[in-house]
Parts: sequence; structure tokens; C-alpha cells
Amino acid sequence: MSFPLLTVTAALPALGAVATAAVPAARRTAAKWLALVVSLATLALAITVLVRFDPGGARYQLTESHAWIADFGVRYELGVDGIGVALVALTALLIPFIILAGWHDADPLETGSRRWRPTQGFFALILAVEAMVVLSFEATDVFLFYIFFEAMLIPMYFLIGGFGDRAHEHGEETASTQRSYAAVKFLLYNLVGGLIMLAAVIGLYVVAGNFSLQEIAHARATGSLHMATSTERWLFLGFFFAFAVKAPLWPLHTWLPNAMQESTAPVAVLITAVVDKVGTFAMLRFCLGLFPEASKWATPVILVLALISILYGALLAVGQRDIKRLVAYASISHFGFIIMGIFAMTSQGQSGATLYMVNHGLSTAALLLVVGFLISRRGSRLIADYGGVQKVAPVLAGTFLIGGLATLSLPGLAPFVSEFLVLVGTFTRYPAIGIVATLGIVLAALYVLVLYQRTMTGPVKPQVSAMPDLRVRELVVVAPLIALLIFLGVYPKPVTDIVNPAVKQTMSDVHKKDPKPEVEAAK
Amino acid sequence: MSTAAVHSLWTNAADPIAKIGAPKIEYGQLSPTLIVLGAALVGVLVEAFVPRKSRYYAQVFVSVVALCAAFAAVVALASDGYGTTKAHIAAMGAIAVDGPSLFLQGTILLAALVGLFTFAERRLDPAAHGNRVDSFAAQAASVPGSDSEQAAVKAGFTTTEVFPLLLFAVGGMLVFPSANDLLTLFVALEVFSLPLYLLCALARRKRLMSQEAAVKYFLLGAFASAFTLFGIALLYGYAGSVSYGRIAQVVDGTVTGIDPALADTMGSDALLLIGGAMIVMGLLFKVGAVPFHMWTPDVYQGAPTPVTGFMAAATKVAAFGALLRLLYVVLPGMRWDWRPVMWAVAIITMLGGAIVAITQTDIKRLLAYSSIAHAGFILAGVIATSKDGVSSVLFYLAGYSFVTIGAFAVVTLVRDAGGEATHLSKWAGLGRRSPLVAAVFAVFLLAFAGIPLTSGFAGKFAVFKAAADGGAAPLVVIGVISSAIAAFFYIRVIVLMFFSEPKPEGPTVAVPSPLTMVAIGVGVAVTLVLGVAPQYFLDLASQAGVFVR
Amino acid sequence: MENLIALLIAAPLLGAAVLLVGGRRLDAVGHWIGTLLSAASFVIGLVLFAGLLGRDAGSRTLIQHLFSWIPVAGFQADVTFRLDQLSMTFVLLITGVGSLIHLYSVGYMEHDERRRRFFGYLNLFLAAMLLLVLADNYLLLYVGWEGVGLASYLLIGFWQHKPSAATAAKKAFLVNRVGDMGLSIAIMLMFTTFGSFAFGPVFSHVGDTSQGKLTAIALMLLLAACGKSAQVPLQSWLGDAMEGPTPVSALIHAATMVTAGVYLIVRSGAVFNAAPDAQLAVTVVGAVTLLFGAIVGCAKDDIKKALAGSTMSQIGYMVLAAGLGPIGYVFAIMHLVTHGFFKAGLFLGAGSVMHGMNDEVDMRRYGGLRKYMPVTFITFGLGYLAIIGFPGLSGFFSKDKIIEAAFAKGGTEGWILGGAALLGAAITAFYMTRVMLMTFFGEERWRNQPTRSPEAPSAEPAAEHRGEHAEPHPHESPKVMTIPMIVLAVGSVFGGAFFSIGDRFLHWLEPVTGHSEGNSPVSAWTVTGATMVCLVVGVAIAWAQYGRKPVPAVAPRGSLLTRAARRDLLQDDFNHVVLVRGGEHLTRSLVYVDHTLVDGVVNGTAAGFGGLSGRLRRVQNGFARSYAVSMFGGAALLVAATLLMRAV
Amino acid sequence: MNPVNYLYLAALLFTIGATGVLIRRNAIVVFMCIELMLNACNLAFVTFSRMHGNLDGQIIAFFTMVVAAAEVVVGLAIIVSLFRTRHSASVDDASLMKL
Repeated sequence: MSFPLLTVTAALPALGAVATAAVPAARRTAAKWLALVVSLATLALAITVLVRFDPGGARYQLTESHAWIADFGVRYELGVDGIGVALVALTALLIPFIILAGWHDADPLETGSRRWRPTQGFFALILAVEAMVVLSFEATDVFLFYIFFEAMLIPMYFLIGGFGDRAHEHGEETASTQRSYAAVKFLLYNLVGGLIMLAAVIGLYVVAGNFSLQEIAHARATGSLHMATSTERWLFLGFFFAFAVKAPLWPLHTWLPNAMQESTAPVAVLITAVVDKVGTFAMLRFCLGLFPEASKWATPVILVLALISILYGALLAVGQRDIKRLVAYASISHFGFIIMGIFAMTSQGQSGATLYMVNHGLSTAALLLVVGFLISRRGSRLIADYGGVQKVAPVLAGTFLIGGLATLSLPGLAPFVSEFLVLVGTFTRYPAIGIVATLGIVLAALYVLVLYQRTMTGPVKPQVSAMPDLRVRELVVVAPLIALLIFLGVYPKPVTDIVNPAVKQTMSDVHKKDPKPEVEAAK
Repeated sequence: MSTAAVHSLWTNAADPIAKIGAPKIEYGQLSPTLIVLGAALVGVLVEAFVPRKSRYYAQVFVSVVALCAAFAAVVALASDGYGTTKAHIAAMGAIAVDGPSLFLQGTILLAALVGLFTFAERRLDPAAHGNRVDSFAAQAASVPGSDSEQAAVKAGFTTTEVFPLLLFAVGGMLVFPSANDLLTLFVALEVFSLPLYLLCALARRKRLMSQEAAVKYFLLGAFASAFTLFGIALLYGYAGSVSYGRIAQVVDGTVTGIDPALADTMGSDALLLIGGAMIVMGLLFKVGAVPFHMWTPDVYQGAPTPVTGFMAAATKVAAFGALLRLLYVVLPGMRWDWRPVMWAVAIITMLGGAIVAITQTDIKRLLAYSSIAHAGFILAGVIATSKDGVSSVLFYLAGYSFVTIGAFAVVTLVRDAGGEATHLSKWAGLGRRSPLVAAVFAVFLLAFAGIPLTSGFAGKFAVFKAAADGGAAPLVVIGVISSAIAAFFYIRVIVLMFFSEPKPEGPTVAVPSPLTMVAIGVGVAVTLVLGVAPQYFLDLASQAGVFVR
Repeated sequence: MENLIALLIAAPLLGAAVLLVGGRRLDAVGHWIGTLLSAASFVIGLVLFAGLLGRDAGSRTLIQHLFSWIPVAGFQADVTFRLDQLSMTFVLLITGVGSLIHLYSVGYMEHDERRRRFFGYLNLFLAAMLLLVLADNYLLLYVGWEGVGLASYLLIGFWQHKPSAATAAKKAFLVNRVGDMGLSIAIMLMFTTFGSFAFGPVFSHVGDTSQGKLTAIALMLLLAACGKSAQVPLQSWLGDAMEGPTPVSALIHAATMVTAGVYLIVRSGAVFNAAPDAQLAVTVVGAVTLLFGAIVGCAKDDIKKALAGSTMSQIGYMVLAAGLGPIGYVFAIMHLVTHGFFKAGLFLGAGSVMHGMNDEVDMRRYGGLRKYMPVTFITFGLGYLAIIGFPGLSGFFSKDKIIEAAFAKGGTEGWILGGAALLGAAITAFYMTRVMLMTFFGEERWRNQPTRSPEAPSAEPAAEHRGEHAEPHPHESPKVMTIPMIVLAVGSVFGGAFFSIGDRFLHWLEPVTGHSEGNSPVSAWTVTGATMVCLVVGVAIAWAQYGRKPVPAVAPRGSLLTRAARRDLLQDDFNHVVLVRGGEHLTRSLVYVDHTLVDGVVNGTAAGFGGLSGRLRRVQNGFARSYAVSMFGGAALLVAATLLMRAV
Repeated sequence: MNPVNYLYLAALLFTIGATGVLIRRNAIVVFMCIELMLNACNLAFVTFSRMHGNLDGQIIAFFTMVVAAAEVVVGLAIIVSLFRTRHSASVDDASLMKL
């Protein structure tokens, strides 16, 4: 039993959360720095995981396995494949930026009681979320995964409901009610999904007798575990529902716009860029891994839903008046792409989807965090309240534009690679769907450029005339993200090399082969 | 029936007494019950002879010692293997000493101990005339608001009788799940019910509501026990005996108990079915299952909060224990008759409790309805009719009882001028004013909601797993749905505490004595331990999962 | 020597990076850095050109493999450059004209405080355009394709504080995106058909697949070309693109980027050759556009818009030629190059005029400028002669060849296409003469203009900076601006002759594009003669309208066609009504649906449970006896149910 | 006489008692009805014991009486205290807590 690297990677932020929460009320800055340092240390650990991971090696690596709840057939089993590694790295990478970007978001306006410590709570909660997300990426035991899949809702819930944008158009009272509405909506939506999944989890136990991903997969492969078709389909639906809510897939998406609109930009990033990825990741690992046949059975419907999400999200993004809502709907559109790639059942599609999860994390983070800086300056989320920002804050506008271009997946930036892979992967199997999905490209351009035009260009609005440009802290947040976006757009090979073997495995899980091209030209 | 036969009856009875041997009682194995009941009697003597000043301390001391000793006895018995290998029926077939009974007795004793701490809390109410007061009426007999009450308060009277009453109730509860014949069952039922009726009436504040609760609880309880008794009569008529084993044999058909004369007048099984149903109804009343639940909200709200907590926890444990034994030992033969019915009851209990709770505005009533919903979940496990079912229910009860006591203990802390501020609107912004208390309560609520990493989740999973294994998949689905509904109102409270602005004239949070702190602390500890590392307790429960017949 | 290819792109890319990241401290020297780097790229281009000439015609293809870009199972996209005669031609055109226009912009943008960024964008454009023409597979080409789109977006909207500019930029990008959709679908089709989208494999396996597939691919490529090259029906953005600074119009929207579509078609010749239906579509698009653009050009009073129309029409010629297949490829490219010279020259001339006229763009406020800005006049005039195809000048050779080729297509198609091309020539002569006359001849209509009329807003805000709204003082532009104009004028005079004499250009490109002499029903001389006739007619009509009579300072209402043409033949109105309005309605209704239906179901469920709860709550009426009733009923039910269970 | 008739009588008494609980307002009367139900049970016990020819039922009857007595003690205590506060023993007046 070697050094439990994966456990430590998750345990560190968890402990950090406790420590941060314990910092005395007066020492706000100390808490911030503590959280930042912890997140950076976690990043270091994640990078070690990345380095220690050998793409050519076994499917799950750095595995740990301990008895936990024998009665439920539950083991504490961790392990990462290429996909898991990539997402763990993404999570660990984004958290420091999120913390840094939210540096002042939780400074108490006036403190009601001396024991009320919002700042400490804010950063502690972020770290707690990180720990749970990382664990859910690492868990190779369905039950273990489920536990963190559900548990992460609670800290997220407090982050959404407890901390909103500073200035709000209708005053703090309505703001807090809207916030708690959004938070409750988020929690109930996901809780319902999770509980339905719980039923499926129990069902899985009744059928399989244990929760170990590998054991079940192996048992199914060897035929020692046989699932009736109907059973498998029901269980699949139970799992998929939860993931589709988390992802979110049309028509289960309506919690996302509220949640992102009401929460501060860093938290919004946490939602879309990190937490929601668990949903798509789980589709890839659990839906396809545990219920290959059912997955194939459901593919047509899911693809159509994904297609709807793509176009629907994009069109609604065009129609939004609130910047954050706009980004939320854009994300819905992007998640449509990811899910489409996963269920296209081609290596291009799935590699693309995995890549997409990473890239979308980066691009959304870049865009949303800049949006956050913008909102914190003007104190409004309404597009109409801006105009001509480009003139007064060119750097802010520039970074905003790059984030936007990444969102519309401009070639040369990371998202393009993944989006095109998804499209190609889908097209090879389902040409019609692939072609309709490309409409998303145009719509994306539409909502991004309209947003940019309305906020950044045109005559300078008096309210923004005094707007300061990006500060050093904010540059430190945005610059690396942009650099990464460009780098991964030009040279995604490092990621694809890690992802490809895992995708190969998944493809073999579902017994699918890529459709052969009409004429074997390349070879 | 011929006169000769009748005469023979007389002559039988007239036989020389010598034949009847002295009953053989295994005192050692009954020690937990005997200790507690004995201590209760001591408590009565204390009331009689110890000077008022020191009564409180004497009573608390006696009760704590008794409960600890009883628990120690339980542990000793369990470690002697009475829970597993040496499990058998003691006291001439009246009491079963086996896994479930020991496990439940242990749970009840611990819950009672924790509950006792909340009984003994004397720091929450502002001291009246310089002497500290607990949450019980200064003098139950005096009319609320009358001069005599004033005088009693001035004199610093306190109703220290609550401690013996608690002990009597505990004694009854200890017998209830281990009763092995219907008579013992009935007596135990009354023994723990009557003290609870009284305790409900003893609130220091809001005495009208307290008395009303007591009346309702008493009348309905007596009504229910009348049904139980009639059911017992019918079963006796069916089997010619009230001993579980004997009835079971008759049900299985290994022995023919029923009088042929009876058989042809009323179909033999009619007695069995009607009687069984009536007894079950009595037990369902105690666990608060729909449609026998209606006393729960009123009584929970009216009773003194410490009593509510104890009642909600211990009564449920005892009643479900008895229900399990009845269904698993006496009536397994007629499983196919009662299972569908229990399905229906479980379903409406889960859904009813969850749905009605949504619109509650009083925290105690809210918790009452949530306890109803939980009764539904536990019933799902009961229905499994498997060893897993038993152990999962045992585990669930253990986890649930401590969460409940803890939650009600927190309720006692939030007070304003009129005593406890139980109206939800008063809890707004509690998280701002005293984050710690709010956080603790949030933990309890999350456990109720069954969020992973809390005991609530482990218990719910165990129960549903057993149910699904027992082929009750639809029940699981409905259970899942209703817990989703239930989540809604738990979340509502959390929102209220953390996300809404505190009201200026909001309640204050009293700083309790170590007693309540222990009660709450134990609650939190159990919640988290059973949530994160439940294996040990699951093993315990599954070892204890076998009834002796 | 291959390794130099990357440098071609690297140089301007570096420039862009430095200028955009560098920040204010580079403001002083930024423009020179930009110019220098683009010039460097040009020099490298020359070196490579020399290298290619050094080889024999068969082996003039250099491949540089840089690194594997997207390696995924069964999907290989590499960063590989291909330098052959075709791309070489473009490299020289792009870097050459590009450098000249950099130089010109130094003077033109002198007074703009964001000049550094302007040059950054220009360099970015060069890099992207070079990537486009050097890419060895369609995906990489796609990167360049969108890259130039981005650059053009940034440059059209360079004066972002002007809503019109911002809108124009957005429009350009969006319309192009529609085209890009076509390109990406084409690539996907190639991938599914050939398992690759690199030039080599695709072209070599064209034979192995069905014609239907190929037609689909070709049509998708055509869609892309239409977007980028402003061909009907995706031409609408080009006119508005004139919101950008004039050098941008010259470089991007005349000389290089807009011709990318032609490049794409010629490059994919192998595919098109195998898909005659697609080729027909191409020729039709070309013919329609060349007339469309010409007509629009006739009606515009804004000098840049007039030139934009002409650009559209000239590219129409190229596309038409490209659609003709091997007969036309070479001439398409040749016309592309010569057009690059004279159209860039014309735009720079126009820019110089505006520079001298306080950025006035309305030709009706020009007149008699020839004596105030002689250099501009001469260079512009030469460009004019070239474009109308005055014998001996470059336009003459390239356009004439295209018209011949059109006839050579043979059959009715040949006659129709040829006729359209001839008609186009006539109209070209007309509107260019019109521009010439209105600008440099006639009386000086810019005198005693009280204030500029509101409906003709200044194209360039620099005017506001200089704050001269009163009477302008026309003056010649500085050297830094005139020199590029002169160079381009030289090119537009001799370019055509240089290429055509001894079919130099033909032989240079043939290895790549292939060539075949069509069998023209009419002899080359007849065609030339006809072209001359059209030319004379066009010029004559223009002279009759604008040379003899004085030009009214305010545009007359004009015929229906004129008015339609002024509005780009109502194309924008169509877009507005159908796409914009429709889209707005769609989104608005969707927002409503999302809120009421999708979200409504959820909130409705919650509310439903709430209501149910409220109703059930009333059962708990506080009366002990009613509780007893429920217990009694419950017991009865319990008993009944149990008995029932046994009964059934 | 066939002892089964006693069972019918017991059932009848039980039902009468139950009905009384449902329809009477006065707490004392309600309580009396409950006692009636208990006695119905006793009758049933005795009858059955007679039929089965064993004494268990008769013994249980004694137990029942004792329990009933205990119930009386507790019950009356509660009802009386309620009466003293409200000056009415009507169970319907005691409906502060509802919904």
C-alpha cells in the first residue's frame, strides 16, 4: 500500500476548510490567505497525481481500497483514469483562481454579531466543495461517489444562498429572498435527482450485491452478473436523471440560470466549471460503464435532448438581459455539446466531450470572472446598464472579448478543438444531428458578440465613465486562464494523450467501434 | 357445550393447588427492567422523605445511576451472549431475552439517559424568586395563573416527580419490545403510557396547551389500548393462549388451538385476522402511523419540550420493537395477509407526514410531522420481513432517537419572553445571531432529510435496501419521493435560519448547562459517527437481528 | 528551406503579440514594429520564391510538418504547411500588399491614439491570412479562415465607440460564421468519406467515392466561399464593412481576405472537377454576384461603398472563372492578383482623398480634385484604367481571359455566362468612370458647404478630432501614403502584361491547378473586341451622365432600380425582416416558454404540494373526538383490508 | 346457552363504548365509555377462557381491571386539572392546538 495520494489530495482541502472556518472572526485576511495557500497546495498535489499518472498504464491508477461499510457492500475505493485525472487537475487548478477572484466577495457589510463570520465561511465552503468534487472524480465505488455527489450540494447551497452580488438593483431585502429562492431551487432540483438516483443505487445493490465499479464491470463482462434488460434500463434512467439534472440537460436546466444569476461570479464559476462537470463525468463513467446496453438503448433520445439543449440554450442566451443569466444559458448550450459527445459513442465524440469539460471549465471561468469584475465595478448585472466600457477599461474589455471568443469556440482557442471533435464524432454516426448542431456555432457567435457590443462598445455611458481597469489581483486571475486557453487551443496534445486511453476503455465498455470512413484514405 | 364439560371445568379448577409450582424467574436476565423500576420506587420514596431542597439532586442522582446501571446490565447480558447464542425466553415465557430486545433496551436506556439530562436542565428559564427552575410546572395541581401557582413558584416548588415518572415509563418501555405474551405486552404498554400522559401535562409555561395535550393523549391512548386489548382477547380466543410461541404455532397450523364450536360459528381465521389487526392498530397508534397519527402533532406541541424529545425517541423505539416482535414472531404465518395492508399504511404514512409538514409554522409540530414521515420509512423496513429488515430497523431507530432528542433539546434553547419561541417566523436569521446553534440544528435537519454522511442517510439506505431486497421496490420509490418532499421543509427551516434577515425583536438563545450541552453533543456525535463510520453499529444490529421463539 | 515557411507566419504573429500585450509603452514605435515585421515576412516570402524558382516546375511543393495538433483515435489533425505555387502567389500578394498598406497606415492613422493596437490587428490579420493559404489540411485552413474573420471583426469595429462600426463588425462576423458552418460541415463530410481532411489524401481519393458526396462537400465549400468572399447570398456584410478605416478596406476587403473564397475553390479544384453540378452552382453564384455588385456600385454616392460594390463584382468574376474548372482556375487567380493591385490602389486613393477632404465620403461633395491632389489623381486614374480593362493594363488581360473562358465553357451556359461577364464589363466601365468623374472632375462641389448634412455622417471620427466641419482644404497626402499608392499603381499597370506575356503565370500555376483550353465558340479576338465595345459604351454613358451635366450635390431620387441599388438591392431589408425580426420573436417567445412552461411545471409541482398540504392540514382540526373518529375508521379499514386480503 | 352469544354481547358493548367515545363531549363520559370497552374485553376474555377450558382469560381479566383502575387514577387526575383550569370538561373546548 503506497502513499495514499488521492486521499490526501481530497483530504487537504477538507482539513483546510475546517481550519479556515476556525479562524477567529477578526482575522478575515488570514482566513483568505489560509484558503489560498491550501488550494495552491492542493493544486500541487493534483499536479503530482497528473505526473504520477501513466497514460499507458492500467485503467485505474493510484488506486486505494479499504473496507468501509461491509453491510452495504461499500468499499472506500479510489482510483483515477485519464478522464478523472484531467478533471481533478481542472478542479484543483480553478479553485485558487476562484478564491482569488472572490477575495472581497464575502467581506461583511455590517456584522450582526461578533460570532457571525461570513468570510471564513465563504472560503471554507469553497474548499469543502473542492474536496467533495475531487473525491467524486476519484471514487471508483458507486456508493462512495453517490455520497459525495449528494453531500457537495450542501456547501454549494450555502454558497449560493449566503453570498450574492454586492450592489443589487432592488435592494438587499429582495436580493436575499431571490438568493434563497435560487439556492432552494438548486438544492431541491439536485436533491430530487439524487434521491431518484438513490433508488437506482439501491436497485443496483439488489442486483449486483456490491458497488465496486471494476467488480461489477468485470462480473458483467464475464457474464457472472446478468441484468435483465428492463432492470438495466430502469437503473440507467435512475442514474441518468440525477446526472442530467446536475449537468444540466434540457428540460431539467431551469435551476442553473437562477443559481448563477444570484450567486457571486466565483461561485457561479464553481457551479458551471466544476460542480456540473461531475454530472457529465458521471455519465461517462457510470452510465456508460455500468449500463452499456441501456445507454445505447437511450442514445437517440438523449442525443435529441442534447441537441435541444444546444440550440435552446443558445437562443435563450440571445434573449437574456442579465449578463450572468446569459452566460448560464450559454453553459447549458455547451453542456448540450458535452452530453452529445458522450453519447455519440465515438472516440472523437468522447475525447471531445472530455476535452470539452476541461476547456469549458477554463473558458467559462475566464469569461465569468471578468464579468464578475465588471459587475463589482458597476453594481449591476443588466446588460443595458453598460456601454463603451472598452474605452475606459480596455484591458478588461480585451480579456472579456477573449473569454467571449473562447465561449464561441474560436479556432486557435481551446474550446474549438473540443467542440469540433464533438461535432465530428457525432456527425460520423448521426449526420443529421451533427449538421443541426453546427447551427450552435452561429448562435454562439450571435450571443457573444451582441453581449460584447452592448456592454463594451458604443458611446461611453456616464455610469461607467469612471470605471477603473483591471487591478493586479484581477489580472493575476485572468491572465493564466487566457494563456491556458490559447496554449490548449494550439497544442492540446498533452490532454488528449492522457484522455485517449480512457476513452478507448469506455468505448470497449459499450462494445462500440468507430464507424469506418468510406474510403481508407489517411492510412 | 354440555353441562358435563362445564362441570369438568369446575372440577378441574377444584383440583388440589399442590400441582402449581412456584414460577421460575431469571432475575439476572430481567435485571435492566428490575433496576429501573426499583429506582423508580426509590424515587417515590425520595419524594416522600427527602427535604425539598435536595430532592432534585437526589432524584437526578438516583435516575442517572439507575439508567447507567441498567445499561451496564444490558451490556453485560449482551456480552454473555444472551443476544445471540443464549437467547431464550425468561420468566415463564413472559419475557424474551434476545438480540432485538437487548439492542432496543440499550437504545431506550441511552435515549432515556440523554432525555433525562434535558429533563434536569435548570438554566434556561430565568430564575424565579432566586431559585433555578426547570421546564416543569412548579405545582401541577395548582390552576394556571392562580394565586396558588404564584405561591408555589415563590416557594420554589419544582415537580421532581418527573424523574420517577420517567423511570416508570422507561421500565415499561424496556418490557414492551421484549414482551413475549400479549398480556405482558398490554401491561407494559400501559406502564409506559400512563406516566407519559402525566408528563405531558406538566409544562411550566403554556400550561393550558400542556394540559390539553395530556387530555388528548390520554383519551386517544386509552381508546387505542382498548382496541389492543380487544384484539388480544380475540387472539386469545383464536389460539386459546396469549403466549407468542403458542399463537405462532396455531397460526402455522402445527397445533390446533381453536375450539371447534367456535370454528364453525365464526370462521376460525376471522378471529385471528381481526384480532391481529386490532393489536397492530394499537402499536401503530404508538408509533404515530397514519391514520392513527393525529395525536402526534398536538401532543408534541403541547408537551414540555424535554418530554416531547424523550417521548418521540423512546416511544418509537419501544413501539417498533414490539411491532417487529409481533409481526416476526407471532404473525409470520399470516404474512401474506398483513403485508399488503402494512404497505398501504407505510405509503400513506410517508407521504402524509411529508406533505402536511410542508405548511407547518411551529417548529415542534414540524418535527412531529417529520417523525410521522420517519415512522413511514421505518415501516418500510418492517415490511421487509427479513433478518436484514430487522437489523435495518434497529439501526434506524438507534440513529433516529438521538437526532430527535438533540433536535428538541436545541428547540429548548431558542427562547423569548413567553418561554420557548417555537413559531418558525421567530427563527429567522438565527444563523446570524448564533451560528453555532443554528449550525447544529442544521446538522440535525440534514440528518432528518437523509443527506449523506449523516446517520439519517445510513439508516434510510439500510431500511430501503432491506425493503428493496424484500421485493418492495415500489415502496422504495415512494419513500424516495416522499423524502424529496420532506427535504423541502427541512430546507425551509435552514433557509429561515441562515438566509433571511434576523428580526429585531427576535428570540435570544439561552446558554444551557452542561446537561443540555451533553444531550445535544451526543446527538451530533451519533449523527456524524453513524453517518461516516456506521459499520460497527450495523454489525451490532445485524447480530441482534434474530428473534427467539 | 521548408523551415522558413513557419517564419512567414511567425513574424507577423510575433508582431501582433508584442503590440497587443506590450501596452502603452510601445505606442511611440508600435507602428514601425508592425510594418517592419510584415516587411520581414515579405522578404522571407521572396527568399522562398527564389527557392521555388530554383527548382523545376514539377517539384515546387514544400511541406513543413510542425507538430501533431489534435491526435485522437482515428482523427489526425497536424500543423503542417504546404508551400506550392498557388500558396506562394498568395504569400507574395498578402505580404507585399500588406507591407505597403502598413506603410500607408503609418501616415493614415497618425492622429489615432490607438494606432499601436491598429497595427497589432493588422499583423494578426497577416498571420491568419498566411496560415489560411499555407495550411496543408482543411482544419488548419479553418483556423486561418476564422482568424482572418476575427481580424476583420476587430478592424471593421476599430472605432468601437461608433455604434455603426460595432454593428458592422458584428454583422461581418456573423455572416461569415454562416459560411464557416459550411466549411466545418464540409470538413466533417470529408472526414467521414476519406477519414482525413488533409489536402493530399482527400484529393488523391476523390475518385473512390460517390459523386453525390463530392457535390455535397463542394457545395458546402461554396457556402464557405460565399461567406468569406461576399458572394450572393452572403454578400450583405461587405458594404457595411467599409465602416472600418480605409487601409483595412484596402487590405482586407479588397486585396486579400475577401479573395480567400476563390483560393478555397481553386485549392479544392480536385473536388470541384469531380462535381460538375457544384461547379455550375459556383459559376451561377459568380455571374449573379458580378452583376449584383456592379449594379450596387453604380448607385452608391459613398466612394468607399461604390468601390466595395466593385470589389464584390470583381470577385464575382474570379468565382465565375473558378467555377469554370481547369479552364478558369489560372485566370481566376491571375485576376485575383491584378485586382489585388488596382483595387488596393483605388482604395488607398480613396483614403487619400478622404484624408484631404476631412474624411468626407460623399462623392457628391467632391469634384475637381485633380489639381489639388495630383499624385492621388494619377495613381487612382491608373487603377481606374486597369479595372475597366483598358487595353494593355493589367485588368485588361486578366478580365478578358475570364470572359473568354466563360464563353469557352460552351453550350448555352457558356453564352449566358459570357454574356453576363460582358455586361458586367460594361457596367464596371460605367460606375468606375462615374466615380472618377464625380471625384476628380467637374466643378468643386465641396466649396461653400455650410455644414455637412446629417444623413451623410462622417465615416471616420478623426474628423471630429480635428474639429473642422467647415470648408475643407484639399491637399496631397504625405509621402508615406503616396509611395505605396505609386507602387501599387505600377503593379496595376504592368502586372497583367508581365503575367500574360508568354503565359508566365499560366505555366507557373499549371502544376497545381492544372489547365485545359476550352473550345470557345467565338474566337479570342471577337471576345476582346466585344469587351472593348462594352467598355466604350459604359464609359460613354457615364460621361453623358456625369461628365457633361453638372452633378447635383444632393442625390436625385432616381429610378426604382437606383433606389433599390442604393439599399443593396433590398438584401439587408430582407435579412432584417426575415432573420432579425424572426429571430427576435423566436428568442422572446422561447424566453417566455422557458419561464412559464419549463420552469412553470417545476414551480407548479411545488405549489401543488403546498396546496395539498394546506388542504390536508385542515383535517387536523384540534378536536380529540374527530381524531378518535379517524382512528376508529382506520381500525375498521385495517380490519376490513386484512379480511379482504384473506378473501381474495 | 351457547357462550358464543357472550362474544356477540362483548362485541356489542365494545362498539357501544367506541361509539360513545366518538359522540360524547364530556371528558368523564368519554372516559367511562373507554372503561366500557375495557369491560367488553373482559367479557370476551372470560367467555373465551370458558370455551377453551383454561383459566388464562379469567386471570387476564383481573389484570385488565387493575390496569383500568390505574388508568382511572391518571385519567381523572388529568381531566380534573383540565376542568379546574377551564371550568368545563368538554373535550371539544380543548382545541387550542390544531392544523
